[in-house]
Amino acid sequence: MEEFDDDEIVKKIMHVMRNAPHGTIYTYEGLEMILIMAAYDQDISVAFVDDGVYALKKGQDTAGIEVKGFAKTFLALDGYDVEKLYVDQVSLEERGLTEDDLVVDVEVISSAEIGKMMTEQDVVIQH
Amino acid sequence: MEEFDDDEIVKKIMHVMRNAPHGTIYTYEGLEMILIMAAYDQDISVAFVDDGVYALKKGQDTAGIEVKGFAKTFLALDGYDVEKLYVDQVSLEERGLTEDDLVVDVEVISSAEIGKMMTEQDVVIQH
Amino acid sequence: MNIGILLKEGPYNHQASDTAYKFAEAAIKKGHTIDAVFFYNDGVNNSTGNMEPPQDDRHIGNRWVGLCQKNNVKMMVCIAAAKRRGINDDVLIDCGEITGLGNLTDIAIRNDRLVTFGD
Amino acid sequence: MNIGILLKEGPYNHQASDTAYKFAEAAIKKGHTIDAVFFYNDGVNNSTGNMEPPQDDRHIGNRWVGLCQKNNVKMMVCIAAAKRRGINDDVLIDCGEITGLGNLTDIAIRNDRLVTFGD
Amino acid sequence: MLHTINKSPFGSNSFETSSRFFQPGDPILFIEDGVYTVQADNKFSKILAEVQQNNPVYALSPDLDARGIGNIADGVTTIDYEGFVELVEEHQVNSWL
Amino acid sequence: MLHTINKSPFGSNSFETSSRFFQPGDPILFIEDGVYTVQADNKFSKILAEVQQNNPVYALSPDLDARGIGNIADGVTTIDYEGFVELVEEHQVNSWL
Repeated sequence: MEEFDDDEIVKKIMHVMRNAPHGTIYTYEGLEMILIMAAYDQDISVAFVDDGVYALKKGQDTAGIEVKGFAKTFLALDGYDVEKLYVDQVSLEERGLTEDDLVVDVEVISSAEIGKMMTEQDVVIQH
Repeated sequence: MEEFDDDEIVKKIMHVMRNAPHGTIYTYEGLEMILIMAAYDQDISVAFVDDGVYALKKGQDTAGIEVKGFAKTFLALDGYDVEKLYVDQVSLEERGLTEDDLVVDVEVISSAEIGKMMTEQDVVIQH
Repeated sequence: MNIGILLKEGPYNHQASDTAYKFAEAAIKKGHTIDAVFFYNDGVNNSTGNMEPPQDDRHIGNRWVGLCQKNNVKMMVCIAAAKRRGINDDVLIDCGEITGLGNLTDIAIRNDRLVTFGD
Repeated sequence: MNIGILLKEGPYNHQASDTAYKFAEAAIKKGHTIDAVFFYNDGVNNSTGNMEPPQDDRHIGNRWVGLCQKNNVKMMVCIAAAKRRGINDDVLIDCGEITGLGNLTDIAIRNDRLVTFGD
Repeated sequence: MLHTINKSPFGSNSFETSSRFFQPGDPILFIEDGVYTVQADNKFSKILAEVQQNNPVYALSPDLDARGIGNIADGVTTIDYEGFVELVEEHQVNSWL
Repeated sequence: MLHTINKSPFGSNSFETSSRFFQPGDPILFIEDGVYTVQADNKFSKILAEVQQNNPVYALSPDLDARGIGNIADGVTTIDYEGFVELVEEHQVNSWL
């Protein structure tokens, strides 16, 4: 750890989930990153875009592929004060999904609204 | 090396190039594989599909990205008796390219014709 | 039936490695012979003996070693692909063999099937 | 200006590693400070000291070491990502430091920019 | 020839491209992120239905389960790794990556 | 905000998706395989032209050279790594992967 010069800086950091879970590790390791960053009292948000929305799909059971499941970990984000979860509406609709298909409460908003938030960030990390 | 029980078996092996060069190593390492397999007197063919056709684009100069270029190595295939080079016509046209843009002589044929050849192979390897 | 496997992606980052293993396991259970797994491209990273995944996760390296020791599946690692990525005999899993693409050609020739897993 | 770099793919297989290096080099040439390169996902494979590419090819490992030794760029490797992929202190490049994601957070906070390279 | 497809059709063109090369009768097997293709009522349902007119379509059930895809398109056969092996017994394999 | 795109638009949906999120004035930089997007007269020329109405578009010349792309769409500015750094001086970065 560095010394705490940074103590009072609060940066706006957005994580963008754009990959499907399980086929690659990006969403899982992305979630690990978010959980750590959440402990640093930064202004964290998470946007689910494209296949990233599948990470939130209810009913995932990974026993058969012997890969660690993690959909329920998104439920824990709230306990870490990561409450800004945004889902891109077009991405959800293209996949024939609705909010009821998702494991956590999210805000379903337009790409333009998410795009506007992106420009307000200090850091955007895509996973 | 194995003992030469396999001596007289000639298998039909098709390599499919479907990735652009340089962004990933697949085409380059695929070409390395083809050059070795060519020494084994098998019936080798190579199909260029999707961004794989870009591997054959004339005028590639990789000095600026400090990555090894290899477009000219395709010219050497002929010397290894790898003469069956097929380019998927749709893939070429979608990219606004013609045969004149390519570094080697190829046969530009339809997806259906390549698909038919695929079914006649003993082995198909996608790169 | 005799089957060879070509694995083109590294462990954990891509599911390819898991699917290849589950496929091999099922084929053996059905009485087939898996002749060899040939690691190519980033697939060579499957052959490091240094993986230390979390305790509640699968250990991909140990799975390959088990397949080799119990079922005589050869674990072959392309030397050219391995060298540029830093895989050598010092880190190699038990059973691993660093070898040339000629061996992949032999695998393709002498087996009834060559099945590729990648991304 | 102070810049951090996040690198998410391994060497040779993806151009991301090359682009990150060329970007860092250009930024330093223009007088900026590259604070650190943080290796995540398969990016941790950039930190092995065992790469042996063909003589006529770039040596990606040595390039990172050079950037560190000449320009004081920290080379940080995520411990969780490294462990599952078999990267540990035995194979680590000179200058490499295996560390936690807290350090990435610090990099994101204390620099003017965080630039990601991946695939 | 058995064609396997392991990419989400939303992120990659694997399915759309490979479908130009399928020969009538060739079985198609969706695995890994490819199984999203057979989820009922998505953007690719129409192309899938066209493929099904000439080709038997399979999807790997462990991959469907892992992704929580319960509602799949009509006519798609779900199989496990053993079923995957059985398809390989019958056909040479072309893995679209 | 600077958006970088490093994937071929033929193989990946990165460009099409990201373009929904661009804000007017955001510069767009194509790097690596992303530079195929700015090749003149391809399937994506029309979408690119639409983007150009609201956004300045750049492409990394070392990547264009590496791929032999000489003929690029009107209005696209080519820059080297130094130019990339200059864009980063002016903007926060959003790297679409």
